[in-house]
Amino acid sequence: MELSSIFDFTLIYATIRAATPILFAALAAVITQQADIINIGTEGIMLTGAFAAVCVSFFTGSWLLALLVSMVAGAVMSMIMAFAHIKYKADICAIGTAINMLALAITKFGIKQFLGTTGSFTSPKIIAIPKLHIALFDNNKYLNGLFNNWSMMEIFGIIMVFVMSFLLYRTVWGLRLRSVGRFPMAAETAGIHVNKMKYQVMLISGILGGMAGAHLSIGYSQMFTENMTNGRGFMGVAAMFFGNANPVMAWIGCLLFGFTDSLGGRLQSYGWPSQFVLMMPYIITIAVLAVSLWRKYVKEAKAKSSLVTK
Amino acid sequence: MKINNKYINLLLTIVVSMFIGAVVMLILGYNPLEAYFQLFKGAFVGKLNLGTTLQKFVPLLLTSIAFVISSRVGVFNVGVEGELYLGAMAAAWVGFAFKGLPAPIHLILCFAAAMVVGAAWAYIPGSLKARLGVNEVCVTILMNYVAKFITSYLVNGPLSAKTGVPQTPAVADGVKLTQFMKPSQAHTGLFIAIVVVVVIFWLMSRSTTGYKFTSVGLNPLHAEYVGIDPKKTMIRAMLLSGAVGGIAGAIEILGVYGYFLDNFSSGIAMDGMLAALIVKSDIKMVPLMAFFLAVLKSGALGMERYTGVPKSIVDTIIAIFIVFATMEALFVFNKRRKAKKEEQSALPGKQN
Amino acid sequence: MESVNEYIVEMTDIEKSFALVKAVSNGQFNLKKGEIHSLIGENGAGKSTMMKMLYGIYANDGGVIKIKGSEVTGLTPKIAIEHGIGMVHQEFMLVNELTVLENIILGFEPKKNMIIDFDSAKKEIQKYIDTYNMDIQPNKRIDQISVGEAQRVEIIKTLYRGAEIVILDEPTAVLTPQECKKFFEILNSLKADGKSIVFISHKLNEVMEISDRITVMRQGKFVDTVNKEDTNTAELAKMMVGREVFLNVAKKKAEVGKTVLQVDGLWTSGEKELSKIRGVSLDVKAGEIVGIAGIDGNGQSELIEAIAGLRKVEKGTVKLDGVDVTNRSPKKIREAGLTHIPEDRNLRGLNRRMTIMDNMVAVKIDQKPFAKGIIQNHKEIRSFSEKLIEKFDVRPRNPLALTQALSGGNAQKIVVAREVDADGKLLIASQPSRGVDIGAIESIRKILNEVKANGKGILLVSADLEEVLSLSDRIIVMYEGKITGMMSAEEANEDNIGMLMMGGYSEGSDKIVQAGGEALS
Amino acid sequence: GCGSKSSGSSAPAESGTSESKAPADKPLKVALIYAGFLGDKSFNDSAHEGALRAKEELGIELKEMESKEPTEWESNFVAMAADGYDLVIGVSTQFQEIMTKHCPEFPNTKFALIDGVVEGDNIVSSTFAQNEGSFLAGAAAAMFTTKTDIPGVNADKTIGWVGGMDIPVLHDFFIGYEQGAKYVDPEIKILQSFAGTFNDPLKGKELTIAQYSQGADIVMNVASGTGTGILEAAKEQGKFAVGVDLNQDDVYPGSILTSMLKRVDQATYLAIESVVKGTFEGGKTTYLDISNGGVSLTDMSTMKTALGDKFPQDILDKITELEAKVKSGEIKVNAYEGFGRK
Ligand SMILES: Nc1ncnc2c1ncn2[C@@H]1O[C@H](COP(=O)(O)OP(=O)(O)OP(=O)(O)O)[C@@H](O)[C@H]1O
Ligand SMILES: Nc1ncnc2c1ncn2[C@@H]1O[C@H](COP(=O)(O)OP(=O)(O)OP(=O)(O)O)[C@@H](O)[C@H]1O
Ligand SMILES: [Mg+2]
Ligand SMILES: [Mg+2]
Repeated sequence: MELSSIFDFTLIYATIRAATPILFAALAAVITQQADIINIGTEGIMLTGAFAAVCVSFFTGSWLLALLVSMVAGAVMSMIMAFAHIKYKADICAIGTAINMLALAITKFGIKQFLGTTGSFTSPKIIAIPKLHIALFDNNKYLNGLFNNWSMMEIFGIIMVFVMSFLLYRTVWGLRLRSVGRFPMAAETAGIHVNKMKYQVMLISGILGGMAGAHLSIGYSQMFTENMTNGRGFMGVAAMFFGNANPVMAWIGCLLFGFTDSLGGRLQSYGWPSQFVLMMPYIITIAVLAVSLWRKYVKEAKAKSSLVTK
Repeated sequence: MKINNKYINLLLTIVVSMFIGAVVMLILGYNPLEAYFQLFKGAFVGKLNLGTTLQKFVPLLLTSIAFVISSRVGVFNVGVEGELYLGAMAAAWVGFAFKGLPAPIHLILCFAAAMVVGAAWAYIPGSLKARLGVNEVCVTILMNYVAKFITSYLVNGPLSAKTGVPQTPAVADGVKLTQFMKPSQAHTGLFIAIVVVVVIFWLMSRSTTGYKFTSVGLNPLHAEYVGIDPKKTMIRAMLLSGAVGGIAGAIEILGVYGYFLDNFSSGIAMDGMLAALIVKSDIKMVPLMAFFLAVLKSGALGMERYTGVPKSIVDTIIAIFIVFATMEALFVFNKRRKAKKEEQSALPGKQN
Repeated sequence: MESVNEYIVEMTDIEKSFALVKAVSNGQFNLKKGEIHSLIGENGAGKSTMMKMLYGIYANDGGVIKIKGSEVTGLTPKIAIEHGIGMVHQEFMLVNELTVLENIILGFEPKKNMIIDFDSAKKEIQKYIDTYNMDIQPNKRIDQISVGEAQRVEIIKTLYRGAEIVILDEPTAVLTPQECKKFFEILNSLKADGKSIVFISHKLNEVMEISDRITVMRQGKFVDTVNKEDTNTAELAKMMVGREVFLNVAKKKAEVGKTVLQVDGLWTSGEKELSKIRGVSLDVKAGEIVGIAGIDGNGQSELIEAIAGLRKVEKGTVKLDGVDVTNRSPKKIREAGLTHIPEDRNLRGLNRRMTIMDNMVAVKIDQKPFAKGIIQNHKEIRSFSEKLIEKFDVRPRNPLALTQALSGGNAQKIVVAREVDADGKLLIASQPSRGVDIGAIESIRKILNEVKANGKGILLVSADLEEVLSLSDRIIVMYEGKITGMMSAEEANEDNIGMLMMGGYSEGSDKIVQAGGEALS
Repeated sequence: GCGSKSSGSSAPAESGTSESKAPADKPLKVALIYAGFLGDKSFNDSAHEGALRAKEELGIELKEMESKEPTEWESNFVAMAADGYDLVIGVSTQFQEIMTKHCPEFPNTKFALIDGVVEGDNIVSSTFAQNEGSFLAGAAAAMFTTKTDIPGVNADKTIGWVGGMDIPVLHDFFIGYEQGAKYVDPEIKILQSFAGTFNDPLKGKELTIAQYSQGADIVMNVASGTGTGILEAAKEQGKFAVGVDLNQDDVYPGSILTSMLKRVDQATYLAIESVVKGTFEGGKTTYLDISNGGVSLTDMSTMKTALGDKFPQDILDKITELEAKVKSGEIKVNAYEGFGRK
């Protein structure tokens, strides 16, 4: 086995690539979690977004319009959730799961109805979200491999991590949101409309989820396949929990997963049993989470101990 | 009074979702009356149809109960799917590897193995949560993938039947659960499931175990102070939940297939979890909701078989059904909803 | 002089029902500008509900609310705030995960573009800190500050929002005497600045000390509004409860028996540096009440938790009735004879979402006749709790009611009933009458004395010095996780105990703290 | 390419509404039960194509039932058999057990199993020599990877292979592929990955890109729905792929060297035809291999057009040669445990 061809510099960009779809889903989950809403429906929102993006891109040839429509589609799905949950007291996880089923069903229906095929759809007429190509890097193998041809969405995902951190921890809105999620009564008595905030975050979450979908279907690839999200929405929720609803930490979770996943793809080529390689990213993510919390636990216990003087 | 309301609400919700489903079908140019007739027929009329409903009901019921058990102690166990897979694999292995044992003992061994393996699997997220506070939703989502890959490895590797299909050798005939209502796949696992549910129901409402689960779930600090170990209790509930998940897997294998088939459950436990969530883990309502989902699923098959309504539309209508079924307060009239909200919001907020 | 216009708030014929209870049926309340107006009444009398209606949290079912002379309807907290009303709630409305500063500005954040302008917020807040001499640390997170500080944060929060009318719902329940004194200074300077203050309290001497006028409520109804000059504590108590109240139960000496609790050189972890217990030794004998006095947060909670098995003992031993129970499970320690009224009834004492019946039996859940094996006997549990409900006068009498629906006093009675009935060798009573009305205080004190008379040992912890003094046979003072003094009740008085609580020395104490922290016998 | 072909799939579903009290010369009623969904652009779609051809040419009445839930396969199968269909076809190895169990219960119904063998008087079976087809694909890939004058091809003697789930039949594919490649050049390195799923094109794409970054320049797709991603990776990275099951050459013209055809459509058509023509022979197993055209490679015409005169004609020649050798038995292609001629 050649380590050099496994731990190759292309692994870095591969990690980003594998992490980005999950990252968008994770951010969609982070923002609602801040208002104490577990957005299990990310999966369905993404799928709807992916479908809408492919349709619009195929019929209009405009990726920008496609991206916008996918955001709207995601928002529609999330607003159904928000409405059911906030107004009609649906259990958030139940409505989330239901939304996932609905998205699966309507996209399946839509692919037949609008695209006239079944299962999956690809066409050269699908216009992709552009990739950033810097001609200057072309001649350098490393620069080219590392930084060239990033999808706009991959860059945007990273930007979003910081935008969201800024929103949550620096702005008025973020402060209010955090109070809504942690102690709604306190927010209510400060004159904040708790439900309004909840609708707002669901809307943002839907938009992000829609973008995540568009990234899948017209960014990372140019196709739509039934259930093409394949659990990436759920992985996003897991990453959100991994990062304890903090955008940067959730991003780290996504990168960790993306890295081990990409690494696994390379290891398999050398005859490692596929199932073990494929389960590795999941196990490593759990292990890292457990170890980091264990360390925190030990640290806190030490800080509290009477036998230790500061 | 209050209980009656719950059932009436559920009924009204179903009626509304049917109405909306009908509108959708009309728009798309299908005859809703015929479709619903076939849905009904597909779920209830004839041995095959009714049998299919019952057969689908069993794993839904057990997995939703497994979810309810853990939610009693405040653990959101998304991992029932993994427990189901591994329990199924354990039952299948015992079923084919120990041929020649007396059937009753063999059967008990199959179930015991499934329960132990399911429980052991659930122990991981349970103890991580209890001891380190690792979020169980995250861990169980990830562990489901791991469980699936483990069974996939076994069924394609060491435990493969080597027939070209990814499956284990068939279990001994003695441990197969008798099928009835042939040609459907309904089987006596139904009665095992009902017994399990009754036992769990009794355990939750009439035993100190149930009391301890509830106590820890509602206020772990209080539980600790009165002498109930919250960590131990949480782990015990997860063990029980895992064991029930394992039983669900064992019943599927011994009742439906007779061998472990790779990937046999396409999200059974997710549907079970959905059933539990819709009724907010109310243990009395869970069997009803599980049955309702089973009816929908097998009715959908009928609708697909005997009407021109294509599968994708059938799926859409079922999904719309479920979306509406989740809305608890759909029929709580405006004024009462407001009162309800006020009462809820007046409780001291969640301050973790 | 009594012209209508001088009232800044008028609430007349207010009614409010919840699903099951009529919380307020005839509420009257008028507030003058620049006065401190106390609202008193038993637990569940409807005081908080009245004020929550004024603050727009609940809508009133009937009656009229006027602010500055004009009627207002459809109040929400936001509108109330705009009308200059601020409220400090009985349960603090502070978000644990946020900083003090963030909590204060929440909802009224100064901003520069989109970003919160923390600097100008800090400056603004510093103004209040200086004006009223309120000591707070804006950058700490709420879960890192003391209760007293949280209280001040709540007040600054209302001032920051521009409140002219400040409602304080039982602000002193959690304060030590020293903190309380300081708090009253703040109230007086607020009043001097022309603010109008509503003060809800159960402590009648405080009410007499601070108020201009006093309104009494009983069972949701208005009883009377009186001027402070025209009344006294006994009369107020009578108005509240509807009968005479005797708080100062005569201290009866019981026969002191063998040692039931022996703590030796105990070290245990602490939530804060100052509350870490470092080498505490004490003992409690059968038939005596040992009171622990001290300012909240000096390790009392940690000490009790360590004794009760709820916190790991890092060094030292705990013996209960001669049995070493150091670091045993809470269950085992209870089996060895511990009963325990915890300091926070909502957090530990009760499972608020379980029924009265389930709470009553919580510590005996595995015992006969309530369970055989794992099978519960609901009939026995029910009749048992009905008996206790009757004996301890818990209202409502319904064993199936959820405890979250009960008023503070009744909730506390359930805890007391359960623990006293459990019949252990030692009873730890931590803040037994916190937030409880005067009628309930009376009965709880009576019960504690009975327990002592029955030959049990009691370890009493209270932030209320008056309570410690009036109940204890022996008094231990804690400061920064160590014992600074121990004396008999006869020797103790507010002054020498108060000194020790602040970390000073007292002539009366027979134990002196050494540099290492180990108390010498 | 294939997308548009299956657009007619809604038609048969509608025709399934059984207005059954028809006269005696009613068309033959045929039901296809899938272990999965249509639209996989490979196995299932191929069977569907065969059925559509039969419908057009033989005038049958067609009903198709799709499901990904194993418990539904059985009930769908039984329901169709019980519902009076003349011929019920199980389109997957997965129906082996189900048919063994249920076919005897319906002695008057005829059954066919595609891609597996079941004994029974009323059943015909068909299996495929996917190892033989893959052998050719492996040989083609091994030759292709050294044609450095084609842009995108490097000098490394490395080729790739990406599968869906790690199940036995895929190993049968791989064994042939490996043998074919080594036959051409014993020094060749073959990268093998499984996506662990048959319906995650993005995962397939990622694995393929990983193999490209490890020196492969041509990757074989054996991944059903996941495979769409493999093909897309080839196009996007300017590298190459080999298609599977159906002719996938024109999905991305110029990126797909050839496709290994597994004539599921042919097997389906033949089964239906035998019933229509009355030649149905219960218990017979058709083994579709290179010699009867059941498996083969495409003629690479799409690639030829795309590459123009850069197209390496020697590959085609070599394939023709190898085909003959396999047919004649000169080359014996290995099979995975449980596969091969029975
Ligand atoms: N050190 C011991 N000596 C004797 N018996 C013991 C000991 N520890 C436990 N037991 C007994 O073993 C059984 C189970 O022990 P344990 O104390 O763990 O009870 P538990 O069921 O865990 O209680 P909980 O569920 O409240 O934590 C009980 O009957 C208990 O009395
Ligand atoms: N949100 C609510 N839902 C139902 N009942 C309530 C609610 N809030 C208060 N109550 C009930 O209304 C009555 C009055 O309660 P309130 O809180 O006003 O009493 P209080 O005078 O403030 O008592 P305390 O001194 O214990 O704080 C009580 O019986 C209480 O149980
Ligand atoms: Mg109150
Ligand atoms: Mg090469």
